[in-house]
Amino acid sequence: MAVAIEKLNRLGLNRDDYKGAHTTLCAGCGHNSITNHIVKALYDSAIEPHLIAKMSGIGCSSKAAAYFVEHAHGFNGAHGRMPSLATGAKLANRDLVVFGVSGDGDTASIGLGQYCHMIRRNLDMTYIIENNGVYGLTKGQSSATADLGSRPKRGPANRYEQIDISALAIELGASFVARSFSGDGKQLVPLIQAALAHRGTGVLDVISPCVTFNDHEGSTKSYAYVKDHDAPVNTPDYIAPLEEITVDYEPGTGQDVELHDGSHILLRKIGPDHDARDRMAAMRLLFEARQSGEIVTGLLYVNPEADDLCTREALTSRPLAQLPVEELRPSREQWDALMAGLA
Amino acid sequence: MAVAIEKLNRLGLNRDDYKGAHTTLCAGCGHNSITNHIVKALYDSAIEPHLIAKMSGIGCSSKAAAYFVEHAHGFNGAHGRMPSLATGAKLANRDLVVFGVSGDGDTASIGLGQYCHMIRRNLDMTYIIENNGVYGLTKGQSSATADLGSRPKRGPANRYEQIDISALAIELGASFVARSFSGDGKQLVPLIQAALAHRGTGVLDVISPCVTFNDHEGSTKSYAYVKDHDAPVNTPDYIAPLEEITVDYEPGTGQDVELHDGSHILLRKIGPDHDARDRMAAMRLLFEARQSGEIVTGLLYVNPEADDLCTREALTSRPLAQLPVEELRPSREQWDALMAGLA
Amino acid sequence: MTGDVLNDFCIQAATVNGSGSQSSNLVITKALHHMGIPVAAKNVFPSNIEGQPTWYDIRVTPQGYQARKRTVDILIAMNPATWERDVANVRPGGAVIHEAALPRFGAADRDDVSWYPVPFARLAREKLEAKPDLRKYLQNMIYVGVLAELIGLDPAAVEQGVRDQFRTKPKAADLNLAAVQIGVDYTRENLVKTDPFRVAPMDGTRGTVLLDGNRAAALGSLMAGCTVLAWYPITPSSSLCEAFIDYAERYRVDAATGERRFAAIQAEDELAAIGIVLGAEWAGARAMTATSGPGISLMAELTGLGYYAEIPAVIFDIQRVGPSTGLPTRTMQGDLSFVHTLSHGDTRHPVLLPGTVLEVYEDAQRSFDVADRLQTPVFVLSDLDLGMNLWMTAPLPYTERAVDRGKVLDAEALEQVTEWARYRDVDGDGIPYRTLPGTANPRAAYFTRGSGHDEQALYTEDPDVYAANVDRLRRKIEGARTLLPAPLVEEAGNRVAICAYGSTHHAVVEARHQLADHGVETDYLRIRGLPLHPAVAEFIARHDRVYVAEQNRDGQMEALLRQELPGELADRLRSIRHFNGVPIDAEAISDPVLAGEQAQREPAEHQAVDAHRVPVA
Amino acid sequence: MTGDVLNDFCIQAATVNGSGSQSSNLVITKALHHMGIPVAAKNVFPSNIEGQPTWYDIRVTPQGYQARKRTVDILIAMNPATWERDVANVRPGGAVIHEAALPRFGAADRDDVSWYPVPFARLAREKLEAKPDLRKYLQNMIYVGVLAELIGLDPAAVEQGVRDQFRTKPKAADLNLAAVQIGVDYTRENLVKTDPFRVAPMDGTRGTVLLDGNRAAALGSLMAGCTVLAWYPITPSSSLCEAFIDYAERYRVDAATGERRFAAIQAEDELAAIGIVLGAEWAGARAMTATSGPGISLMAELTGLGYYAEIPAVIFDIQRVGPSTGLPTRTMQGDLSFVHTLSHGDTRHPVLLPGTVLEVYEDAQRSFDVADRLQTPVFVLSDLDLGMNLWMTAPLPYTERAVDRGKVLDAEALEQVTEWARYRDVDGDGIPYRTLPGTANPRAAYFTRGSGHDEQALYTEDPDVYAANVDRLRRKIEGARTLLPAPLVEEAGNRVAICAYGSTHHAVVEARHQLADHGVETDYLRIRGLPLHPAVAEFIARHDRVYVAEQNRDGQMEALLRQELPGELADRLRSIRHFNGVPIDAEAISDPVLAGEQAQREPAEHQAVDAHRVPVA
Ligand SMILES: Cc1ncc(C[n+]2csc(CCOP(=O)(O)OP(=O)(O)O)c2C)c(N)n1
Ligand SMILES: Cc1ncc(C[n+]2csc(CCOP(=O)(O)OP(=O)(O)O)c2C)c(N)n1
Ligand code: SF4
Ligand code: SF4
Ligand SMILES: [Mg+2]
Ligand SMILES: [Mg+2]
Repeated sequence: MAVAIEKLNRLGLNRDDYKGAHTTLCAGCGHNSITNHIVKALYDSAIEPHLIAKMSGIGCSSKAAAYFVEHAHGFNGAHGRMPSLATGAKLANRDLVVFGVSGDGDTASIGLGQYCHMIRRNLDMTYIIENNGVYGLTKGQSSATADLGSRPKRGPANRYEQIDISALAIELGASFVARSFSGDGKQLVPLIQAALAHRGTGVLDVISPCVTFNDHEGSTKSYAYVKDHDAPVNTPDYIAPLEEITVDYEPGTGQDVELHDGSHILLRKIGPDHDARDRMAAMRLLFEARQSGEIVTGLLYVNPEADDLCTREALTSRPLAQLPVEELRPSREQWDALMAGLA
Repeated sequence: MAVAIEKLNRLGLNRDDYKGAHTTLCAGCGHNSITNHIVKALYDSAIEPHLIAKMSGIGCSSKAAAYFVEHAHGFNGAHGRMPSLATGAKLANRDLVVFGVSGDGDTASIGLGQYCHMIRRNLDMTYIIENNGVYGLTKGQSSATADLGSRPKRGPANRYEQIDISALAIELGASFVARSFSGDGKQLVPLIQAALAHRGTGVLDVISPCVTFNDHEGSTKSYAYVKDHDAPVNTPDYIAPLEEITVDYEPGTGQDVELHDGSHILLRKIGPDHDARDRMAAMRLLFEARQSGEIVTGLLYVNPEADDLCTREALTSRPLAQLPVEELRPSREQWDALMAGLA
Repeated sequence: MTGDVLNDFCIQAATVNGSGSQSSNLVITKALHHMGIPVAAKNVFPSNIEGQPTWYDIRVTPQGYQARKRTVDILIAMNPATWERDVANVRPGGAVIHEAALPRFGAADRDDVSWYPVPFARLAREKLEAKPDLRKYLQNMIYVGVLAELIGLDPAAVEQGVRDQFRTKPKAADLNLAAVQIGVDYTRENLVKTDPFRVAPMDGTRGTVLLDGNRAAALGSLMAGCTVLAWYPITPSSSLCEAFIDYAERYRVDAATGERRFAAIQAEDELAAIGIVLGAEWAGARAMTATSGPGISLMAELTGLGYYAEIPAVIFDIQRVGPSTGLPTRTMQGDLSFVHTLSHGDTRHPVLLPGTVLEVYEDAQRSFDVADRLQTPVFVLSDLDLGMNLWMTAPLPYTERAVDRGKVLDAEALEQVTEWARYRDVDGDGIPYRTLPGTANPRAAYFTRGSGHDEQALYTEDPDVYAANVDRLRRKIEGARTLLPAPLVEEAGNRVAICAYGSTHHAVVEARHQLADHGVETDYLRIRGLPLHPAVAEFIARHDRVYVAEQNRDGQMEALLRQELPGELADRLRSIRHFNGVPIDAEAISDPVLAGEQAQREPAEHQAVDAHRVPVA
Repeated sequence: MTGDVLNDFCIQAATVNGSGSQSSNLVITKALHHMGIPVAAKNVFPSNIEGQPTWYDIRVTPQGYQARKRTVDILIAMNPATWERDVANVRPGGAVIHEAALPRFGAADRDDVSWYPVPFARLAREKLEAKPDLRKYLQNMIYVGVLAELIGLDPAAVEQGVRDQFRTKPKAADLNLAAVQIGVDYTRENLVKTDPFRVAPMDGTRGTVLLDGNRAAALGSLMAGCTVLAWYPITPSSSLCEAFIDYAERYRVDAATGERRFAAIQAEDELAAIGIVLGAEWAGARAMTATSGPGISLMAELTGLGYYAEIPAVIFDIQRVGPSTGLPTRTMQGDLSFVHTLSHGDTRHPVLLPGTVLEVYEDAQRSFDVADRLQTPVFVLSDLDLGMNLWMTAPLPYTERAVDRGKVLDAEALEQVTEWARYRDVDGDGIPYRTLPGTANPRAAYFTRGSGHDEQALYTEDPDVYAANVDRLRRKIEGARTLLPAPLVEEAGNRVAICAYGSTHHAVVEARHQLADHGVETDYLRIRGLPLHPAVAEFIARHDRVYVAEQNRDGQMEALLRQELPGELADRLRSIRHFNGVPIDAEAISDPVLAGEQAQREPAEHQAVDAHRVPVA
């Protein structure tokens, strides 16, 4: 019997090993495309499935955590509380590759506080916001990333300015912020890989149209709008530490960023000459794009030097979850001295 | 008997009419100074006491709401939830002058989500954060505005970068953001008056040393530090709409901003040539100050054109709380038609 | 045809959500209603947006029963994913209308049902002039025609149903009517009726309308003069808020200026929603929020603030299956005890327990009065079944009644009183007088706080003052016992009774008939509020055994009753629990009651201490 | 001198906080302890930082009673603001040591007490070589000397007390000792003792240490192998977390590398704190948080997630006075029923109820085992009195006991089992087996969710699967009845008994002696956990009347008991409630019991339905 020869990654796994349960999202939903890109990125980066901890909140987007890497543990938590759950998981076992999927409602409304504080702590995780400007799962109310004046399928037009979750992250000192589009796997896959390699919070703000409630004309989160207004600042190529640097494209005008594990992300600049290490430049870029109605995509900002949470907390290199209790108790002598001091 | 002639404000009230209960805060606490500046500002601006709604969260700072304008209603709410309580109060009665006092723990930790969303809605209120980098009332833990490396009186040094609540507000599109220092009444009083005149959220981020837990060397929220590192971008003078513009100082190099009620704030520039209408400039200013360890004070950003919440919601000009129920019910004809449609 | 079953059977449409079947099912429901046939509709839908199994049960019943029925008499099978199980659920002698392409083998190959295969997809493709995606959607309208023809729906009633459904879109109505006709024609030409189910016009719906509880709640709030709504979307409460906004936009916007006499804020979460409500009520507006389980949990802290600082608030809890995210689109009565004492410390909140759409409307209005009168947060407990399903109800009566804003002193009233203290019990009912911010009287101001305060609202840590104040609060809420509606009592001197509350009512009505058929006559007690009305204990004292039926796992009402009743009465209670997320049906009550009564006649075994806590169902 | 009262009286130091009086009071407490005299200290402090009234009660008692006593025998009056009231509280025949400048008129001019005016401010100014602000602080140390001399504290014990207090700062110790000496000298030279109170060494403290419950909880968590602490500051729980951090920094940091074998995260709020705990426990670490009322409210939603997704967690609730912000620095047992069923829907959590510092230590350890064994959040309920006050206790025993991590399958164990399903009840105890993220076995992975799931942890909305799963959860938590400690029972065949839990214990001990003195012999039942142990009902069944004493307004434990007990037993309960925020004292129990027993002997009036719900105290 002829067996199709599948391409295996460094771990000897094929792409199907990174797939998950069958999606229950709407056909055509941007979230499903992102799921595919996640599968490819995890496969390309050859992450051990059993070390992945898939985290999410609540929403259509958050459901997606079940739709990739079936053989990874996953945690579909509570609405807006994924950052804290992920923080605990990483502290307990710093070997885990924490991979989060959230929505704009989940992150920018109910979860905004936790999102900001996760960024402040620079928790080492990949954090994807599947941003559709709408509450998909509760049937189409505007979210806090909806644009001023945008009309949801029912109910009044949105009267409030959007929260720009990328710009917010950069203002808060995030160490890795990229924006992309669910339909642009060529850009998104290497960005996910880079976020995986980055040690710190890798924020990926991915415009992901909701075909059911927010794909109509006038929505800046519709397929049509993004296609027309996407202004990529760079198209990244991700180079894993084990690969040779001599890849099949020209660094040319590129900017090369070395990440924690020795891997590189190489940005081919298409848009304005953006330096992804320059925080103020990133802020300005986003500010100007917002004003002109453009959606800039690409790696907006990265700071590989920032210490992540576990480093700041000086955690032992062994996962806390695996320390035997004997190593966690004071000795009998220490104890007796302690008690003697209380008499 | 000789009676001291007290200066009365436009309403015929004297300054004592704006005082509140006796403080229970520590002697020397920055919050007490701010209370005095609030008293002066409300008196100078001649706000009707009975129209003031004093709002606060929980903390030493939040207690301060009881220490000014005794004859105003006040609401010392729950920790971090003042923005929502204030939102409800303003919606119910848009005639109220909503005046909020919060702390850095109250605003930047537990209340961060509500703070951000209040700004997004541009709720018309004055929102003072008495920022001491510490949790005073719970005895000195570091807050999220504490600087990296700062040592609280007990416990480990703070390992996380501060959240800059002014910069955050500007990033989120706040319409009025100023920073000042509890010890600088000359700067703070006119800023409070301007915030009162501004229609929208007036964020006042006021460094207010905690003498008990965070006034030691090395703390950037100590009296000593602020005195050495204060870099005022402007010294404002507030001119009420009823006063003549021919006052006793020279507009000279100043920037003049007209606020909603026709009042003016006049900024005398001392620091770099800062344009308080330029959002990116304000962001840059704060960013650079943070990097150099400077504390820029003054009016950082103002946008008098931004619509406030009640305007966006197109509320009737009469307070909702005062509408008789007859005006709130459909007519019998409308009702019957409605019911007929359900048969 | 094995007999004639007239106006008394159950139709189940098994479809996938997002396919537009909702319109078809509503057309059927409305057509039946137009024919004067009582109808009860239950939508059992998934927690996602498209492509997952959905069941819509339409029960026709001459008695007007509104509860779910377990039996499926006619299945309309459109969903390949659940096809086999759906067919298996049809009762022997039932009928199956199905997409002809569905394979009839395995469990789906029964010979005790009538089969009506219809090539819906092909018919839509061949006969309908419409865009492909619309065609897919119109397939479902074809089954309306098939069913109509098979059971004898009045074509005029169907047309009216369609026109109701597409009131504002006459062109869409025509297209849908064409689809219905395709079904009718196909049936006439190709199918032979072999099942016994049919309908005939009757006079069972006159003077009734079809309405869901959430819209009734919205209308009640509107009539009560609620001006501030703060909410965060969550199934199954969102439609309440959306309905309020719809109505308010219709009736509360000044035509000339566009100015609005309401504010509806979609908050960033439930903590903010309840915060906005409390802030608005504090400043004198009537305000409300609606949520479900997870939102209730998030409102815990601020609800306690409302209780202790004595601020009115109205919170609708449209209950769904918990704990945690649970089954967001299924129904339950699982929050009862949690909301009643929501928040840390000693708290207790009045809870209204409407059982019908009409009561939802009344209780929505009442809740604002109770909240204002008692100056405290009030919960209205509904559930997904009552809130989101369509119910037959009398039209909601117009209200001209004045509202009770409770003890509010305005500037003028303040002039009249010599002494005023915000938290003083002047009238002996535990209820103090309040003022509103903005009152132009220097004595009006007081300082509200969630921390210790004395009668003057001044901060205090004095132990006696603290204790006296919270004891006053206790007395104040005690007053709710008689302020809330008395229980509904149907009594004929029987020794056995059923006790229920909320939407469980409808299954009880039917269960009592079933029990009577089995020779067990029962009395009925329906509790309408917490804390309990004195009449509750009195009723129980007149009965030997009281079966408490509720839709939760832990018998929450029964537990609350036991807490309050003298032991001798507490021991008369028997707990019946239904907690699988589908609306309770009559048998879920009549079966355990029958079993219990049977056991009663046999000698009782020695009972373990907590035997009564073991679930009966 | 009117008589001799030896080792049995109560000293109250009335000061303002932030004035350093805390050190003085600790020195007195420790000195007494060093003399072998049992001592009980209660700090009644305000919710602010400086300048507000604070009372520190030091009770010396030969019996070793640890409860608060209402009587003040010796007052040390340093606070002008409360001076009159403080003096009024001194019992006739008592003594008042006071700042000489305080004016003795009005209520403060009593002639039935001994007056000891001392010019503290002047003495400090004139006799102490110290900076002015330090001098102010040292004034308080002077009163230690005055008291020592008046009641006869052993100077060596006082010195040891001072040295204990300033262990790491010998220079400060010397300065403080000098201040003490000033007080001693002044007293010798100027005051004549006219009161009867004095101490003499005894042998009542051998083998005991002085420790607060919060430090005991921290040590218990440390010994249990807790590695992740997530918290948000809130009185009175902060000191638990801060103690854990102190100890962990002492015992868990690698001296060579500085690497830490723990993580302590000050979260942004309590929602995040419990989130971090659940995330860490899910990933296999032992994790805990500590909070108080408002924090409990905020943890409601995620605690329900922990319950339903079956994730261990340990939550310490150091109760303070609620509802709302309440009195943050006062004690109460007001969260009992709220935590037990925290979160919407049907939830139920095991609750541990330690009554002594030693039990806090044991229960802290036990809570992690119970959480792991049952895979569910577990609450440890302490309170401000137990948590923040100093208690005499046996030294905490070192633990070498292995911990119970419950049913965890690692990669190897998974190899051994042929079939594994995350939520399957294999052993009949309702407890499934779990795996941890990171387990190197492809079968280890499962998907955790707060929404409906089947045995395989797959998403489902199936009604039967849902119901079966939550019913398993119910059975699982039922198992806690015997997993948690059995109640403490002291029984001698009496018909009357007292039931209590937590810190109320200490008042009961004393109240029973008082009652015996009045001829009422009582048995004693102390409940140590929820859900209730079977022995609780058995005990009640052996008694005619059981007085349930607790520190809340609503009689929460009594209500929980009534829920579960057969009516006949429920009716034997009498509720005693103390809820003013100061720790309960013996009379608060013995008085109502005496009254109740008296009433018992008189013919009972007809009782209203909820008569038993009317607070007795
Ligand atoms: C506490 C709480 N409140 C509300 C909900 C209801 N809810 C479920 S998903 C959701 C919004 C989801 O929006 P988003 O995160 O943008 O995800 P999307 O569906 O658009 O992908 C809400 C409000 C909930 N599950 N929990
Ligand atoms: C829900 C909740 N968590 C914790 C607390 C305890 N608490 C009271 S004040 C405070 C922090 C106050 O800090 P900040 O806002 O900076 O005010 P400051 O005292 O420094 O002026 C905390 C954590 C509380 N009251 N409520
Ligand atoms: S509703 Fe929108 S977000 Fe949700 S699955 Fe459908 S397309 Fe995607
Ligand atoms: S503790 Fe600090 S913040 Fe609080 S009152 Fe004292 S000085 Fe002010
Ligand atoms: Mg979304
Ligand atoms: Mg602070």
